[in-house]
Amino acid sequence: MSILINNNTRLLVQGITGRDGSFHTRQMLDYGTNVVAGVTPGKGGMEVEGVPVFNSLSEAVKKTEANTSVIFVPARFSSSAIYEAADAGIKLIVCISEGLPTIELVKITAYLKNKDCRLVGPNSPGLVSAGESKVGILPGHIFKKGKVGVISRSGTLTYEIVDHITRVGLGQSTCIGIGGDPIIGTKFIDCLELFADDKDTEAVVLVGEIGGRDEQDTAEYVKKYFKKPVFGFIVGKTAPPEKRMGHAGAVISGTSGTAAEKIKVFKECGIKVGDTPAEVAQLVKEML
Amino acid sequence: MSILINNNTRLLVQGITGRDGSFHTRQMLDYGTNVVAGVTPGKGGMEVEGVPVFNSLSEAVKKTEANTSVIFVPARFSSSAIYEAADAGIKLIVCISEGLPTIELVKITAYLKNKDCRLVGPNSPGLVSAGESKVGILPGHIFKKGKVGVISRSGTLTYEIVDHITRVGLGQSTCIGIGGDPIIGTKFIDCLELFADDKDTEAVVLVGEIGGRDEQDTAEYVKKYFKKPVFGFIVGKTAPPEKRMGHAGAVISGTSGTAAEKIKVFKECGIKVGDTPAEVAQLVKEML
Amino acid sequence: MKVHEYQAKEIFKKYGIPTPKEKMCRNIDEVVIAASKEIGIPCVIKAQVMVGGRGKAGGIKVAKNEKEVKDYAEKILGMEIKGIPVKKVLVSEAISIVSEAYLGIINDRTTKKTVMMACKEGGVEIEVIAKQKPEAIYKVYADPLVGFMPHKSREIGLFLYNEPKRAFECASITEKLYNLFIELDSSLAEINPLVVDKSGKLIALDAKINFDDNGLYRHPDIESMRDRESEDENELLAREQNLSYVKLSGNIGCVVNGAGLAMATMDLVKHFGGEPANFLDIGGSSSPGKVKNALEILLKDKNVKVIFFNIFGGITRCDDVANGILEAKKCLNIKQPIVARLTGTNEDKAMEILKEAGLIFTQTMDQGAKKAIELLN
Amino acid sequence: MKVHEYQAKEIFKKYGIPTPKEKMCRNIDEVVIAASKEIGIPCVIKAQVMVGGRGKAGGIKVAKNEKEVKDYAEKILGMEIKGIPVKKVLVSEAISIVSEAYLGIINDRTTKKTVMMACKEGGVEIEVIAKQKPEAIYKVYADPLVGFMPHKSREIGLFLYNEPKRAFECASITEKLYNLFIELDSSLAEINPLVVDKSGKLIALDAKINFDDNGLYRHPDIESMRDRESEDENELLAREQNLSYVKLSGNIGCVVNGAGLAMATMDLVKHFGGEPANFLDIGGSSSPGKVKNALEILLKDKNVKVIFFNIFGGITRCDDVANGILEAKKCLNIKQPIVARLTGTNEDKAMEILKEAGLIFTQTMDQGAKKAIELLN
Repeated sequence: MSILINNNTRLLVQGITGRDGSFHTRQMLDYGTNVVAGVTPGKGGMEVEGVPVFNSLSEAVKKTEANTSVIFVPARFSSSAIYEAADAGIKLIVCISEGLPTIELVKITAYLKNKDCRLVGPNSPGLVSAGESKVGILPGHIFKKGKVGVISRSGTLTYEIVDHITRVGLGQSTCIGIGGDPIIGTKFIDCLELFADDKDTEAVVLVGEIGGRDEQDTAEYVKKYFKKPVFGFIVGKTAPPEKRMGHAGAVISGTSGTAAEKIKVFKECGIKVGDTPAEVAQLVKEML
Repeated sequence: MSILINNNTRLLVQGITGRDGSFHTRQMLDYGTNVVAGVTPGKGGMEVEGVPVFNSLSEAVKKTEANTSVIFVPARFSSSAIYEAADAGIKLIVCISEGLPTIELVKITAYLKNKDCRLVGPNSPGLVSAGESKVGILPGHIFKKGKVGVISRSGTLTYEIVDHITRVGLGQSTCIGIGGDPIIGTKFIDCLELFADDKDTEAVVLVGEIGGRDEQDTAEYVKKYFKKPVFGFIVGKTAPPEKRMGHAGAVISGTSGTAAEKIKVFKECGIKVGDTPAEVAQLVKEML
Repeated sequence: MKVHEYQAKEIFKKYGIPTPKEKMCRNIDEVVIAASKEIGIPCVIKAQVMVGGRGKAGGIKVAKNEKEVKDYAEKILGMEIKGIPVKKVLVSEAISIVSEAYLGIINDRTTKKTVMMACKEGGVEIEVIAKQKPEAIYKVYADPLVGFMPHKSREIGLFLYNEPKRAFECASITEKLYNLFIELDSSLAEINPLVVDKSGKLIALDAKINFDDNGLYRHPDIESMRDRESEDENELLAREQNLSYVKLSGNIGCVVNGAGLAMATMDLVKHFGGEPANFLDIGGSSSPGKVKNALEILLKDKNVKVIFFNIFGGITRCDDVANGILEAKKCLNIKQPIVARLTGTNEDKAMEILKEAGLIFTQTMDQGAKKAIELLN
Repeated sequence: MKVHEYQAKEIFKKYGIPTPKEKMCRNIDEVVIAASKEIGIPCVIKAQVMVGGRGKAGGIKVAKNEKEVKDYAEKILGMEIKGIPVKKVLVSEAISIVSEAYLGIINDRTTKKTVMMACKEGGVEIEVIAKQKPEAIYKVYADPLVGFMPHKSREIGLFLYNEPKRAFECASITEKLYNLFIELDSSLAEINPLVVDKSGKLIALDAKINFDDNGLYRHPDIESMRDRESEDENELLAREQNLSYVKLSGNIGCVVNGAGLAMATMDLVKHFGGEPANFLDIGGSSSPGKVKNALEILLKDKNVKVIFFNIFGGITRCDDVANGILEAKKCLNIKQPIVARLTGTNEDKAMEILKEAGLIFTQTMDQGAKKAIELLN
């Protein structure tokens, strides 16, 4: 089993004709993802990597029964791409694009509140249910089917962690890059709720970073409600305050949102924290 | 029994210190309505007709457990008054004010959609559950407790109809002025749904007018679902097309929304239509 | 509130919606100069009146040479359409039309949402199509939180046109039409027809914008576009005094509080064989002054032979109205008989006032209407 | 993006939020003229630097006479606050403060809503209060459909002030602050303190506005307020090339793809006893040119003794990076040793390229970090 995506995922690629869109369509197809449609307004009728392209989501969904979409369009068109997907009845929208103004996410959150539709991202590398489906840009070859769930605010760091988990001989159930922006559609806790019910997930690794208090809230949640073992890794220990470290969400405000604070709360709530990616994988291996 | 308001109604008057607000507070108190609070920002601490005035709805609701509000503030502050009432947890908002731009109602509709809150109006004369509670500006003395429900798009015409019903020896369960604007919170059908479940209502009188197709839709609904006898009266038979007859909603567009069309559909759907207010009351009397 | 086609097109231009080269003219000389110097011949001369069916009435003509320009200008500027004299014409570039479509937006009463409507048949009245083949109208609803989103505009474009390029050109027009509609508190904004010309370009050949009267207070610039000449003087006057008046063709003047009751009063007069002279709603909380103003407007209609007051007092206090009648009778020197039916708040006081002044009053509106008709003879 | 207090106050003024009489000055002469001619003495001289704690650092002084004006101007314009030289001061009207409050607005990460925060204690850092007594902060959330409604603004006003008049004055400021926040894609807009002066008037004594970098593309006017002098030149240069760079104090230059991995790399260098020289994220889909640009920026920091590439290729193709390194090595004449750890998409090709060029590469980031530290000696 797995969460969010699996063999029943019928993926639609928004912005399929762009450089990234077409490249990753190929990569996802190679991984075995069922990519059923692409959309680029004005390019309807084309094919990209054998996938039919439509002018609109509503047409594409009607004709292909796509249930999940991944967004590769430039930031300034991304909010509108999210609304289009939600309106077309897509159940899971994965927004890879980064650079959306935060206020757009406030609006999107309000808009999606009453729709049966989940957003992952923006600024997410996507997600992988090992051996079943890959949506986004994570490199498929580092995954191995297994029992560790991974939730991460970052992209390449996730690959690093996943790679270590695989190298120590374990595998992943589902790995989700929730995105590095201050406001994101799906947060750590949302994923944990799903992992709680997933029989194949026996442990979860949380990859957090400086900024905000999502990790702290998550730790409290883990302590109170989550029964499976949880491991943590927090980056930005050497980051100076008030500086945005790449991700829009990775800023220490005054003295709050530091790595030290997050690591402290993790530990207090029973989450085992590794000092390096390699160490995290080791900790998981020792437990399972 | 009755619908929407009754002995448990705890009324709050928005704009209580104004000319109309204070006058009708007196009138409502005299009718026996339980007016528990008034709000006029900046006038908190005052009393009007013995009713305590607060600066904000949230404070007033907290202190008085008001569950219904009636709005007497000028049009340009009315949308904001509606939002404030909804945010404060008011369950029934009756907007007497007229002159709200239609686009505001589009927004208000979207805002209230996910709240447990009903709006009657705007541009409504209010409602009366005979012998129990009166909210709004309808003159109380014309009502008599009885078994006829009245739903009307207009104000004084409603009094006229009610007066006739009373004079033929019948009485009213609840009378609702739904308002004369193109977009209103509660429509004919919404009221019929409530009357259907009200044991004390044995017949319903619909008072409609030119403009829109709410009467036509209602007639179809009555034919399909509504089991109690329904009577109708439509005004504007002599109104010229394309002219707004006072009410923002009373305009015949091209050839649609005419009184003739509405009367025709009423009759086709089994609604007995009177030619004059007196005749409507006679028709009801003959049936009951 | 309505505006002329040429005014709607000015707004279109401001919002970037493509329109033909055009010039509004008030007399024949202006038309001849505009046609020969600015617009070019052939050109189209279009009567500027705010009623439908201009074309059928002969108010739109294509002039192929200078003589025709002059002839048509003269003819159209001299005509009346549905009783309204044509005082302005629009001289418009002649467009070779490849296809016509309809694009319009309203706030829909039933769904309580803003809805954009598109139809592949242009130039036809949308209400007619709505009745005859509603399935030909493609509707897309806006969400007030996010407006009319790009994909919805594209949906409209792709419904009307097969070529993506044209569809997206249309989407851009759709978006502008939505913005205009919302920002200006419009109640109808319509491009009918939206045409494709020979070069493949989309152009709004005609334009119609109505405004929500309730929203005008926040748009003084729109209010200032009001063509007072083309509106009934008395209706304007009434509005300025917060009264609502519409002239009809009968001879029984009606003064009523409340729009519904005012319509019911008109209908009742007709029902008993009379002819109402007007719709007149004096509204709530009437003061004696307001009643006087109402009568002043009413009496500008020389057809009025009898005046029928029908008041059911809720907010309105009957004694205020009675006092207003007396005052007006004095100041305005009213010769016509007045029948008063005042009931509701303070009706007893009112009755006394009327009785003292020797005025006719009745208990019910049926009696009042009948009495008024009786007094005609 | 941050702006100075004087810039934030200009924006406040545009939105009608009351501020003291003030003038920004760049040198002592300007200060003396401003104080004596425009603002009046006593006045307040405030260092314009974009860091907190100006007051404690001596960057804010009340000058009671002309001599003090000159003395303080000289002193403040010569000082550094947290390493940042003061190049501008604000000469501000001296206000007699009756009470101080806090008013601020952000997009809250937890609730995903825009939230207005008010606190009866002004002049204190809100993060400090949030930690020590969160109950002292009154929060009101906006709804994106309808904005910050008047009753919510009044709620804030009534929380801060007992007198309705003052409360509604505050409500009006609150509304303006919200509009500014939304319209300008702000990430923080703060009045701290909001003061009541002797005459009972509310005044924004200090102003702070941060902008959402992701929203700047739609606000060229805000972008043009950027004080390039007060930002790190290399960070600016990096941003212009779509790179993300932050200078640190160490000597191991890090070039990484992805912000999370870049932070992890810094932390790892530190973990193994080294000192990272920087944060540098070259982002996804890197071309060889981008790698070259990154190195160019990195090498402007003369502390850098070793360069550590840590790339995990997803979108980024490792061969692109390898080619970029070779190209840069040639063009920029790089003397420092380079340790490359490239894994993921096209890692085999990358390995070959590096091998051919004789560069040091490692399998894991642990090895890479250790190797880089080793090469320091």
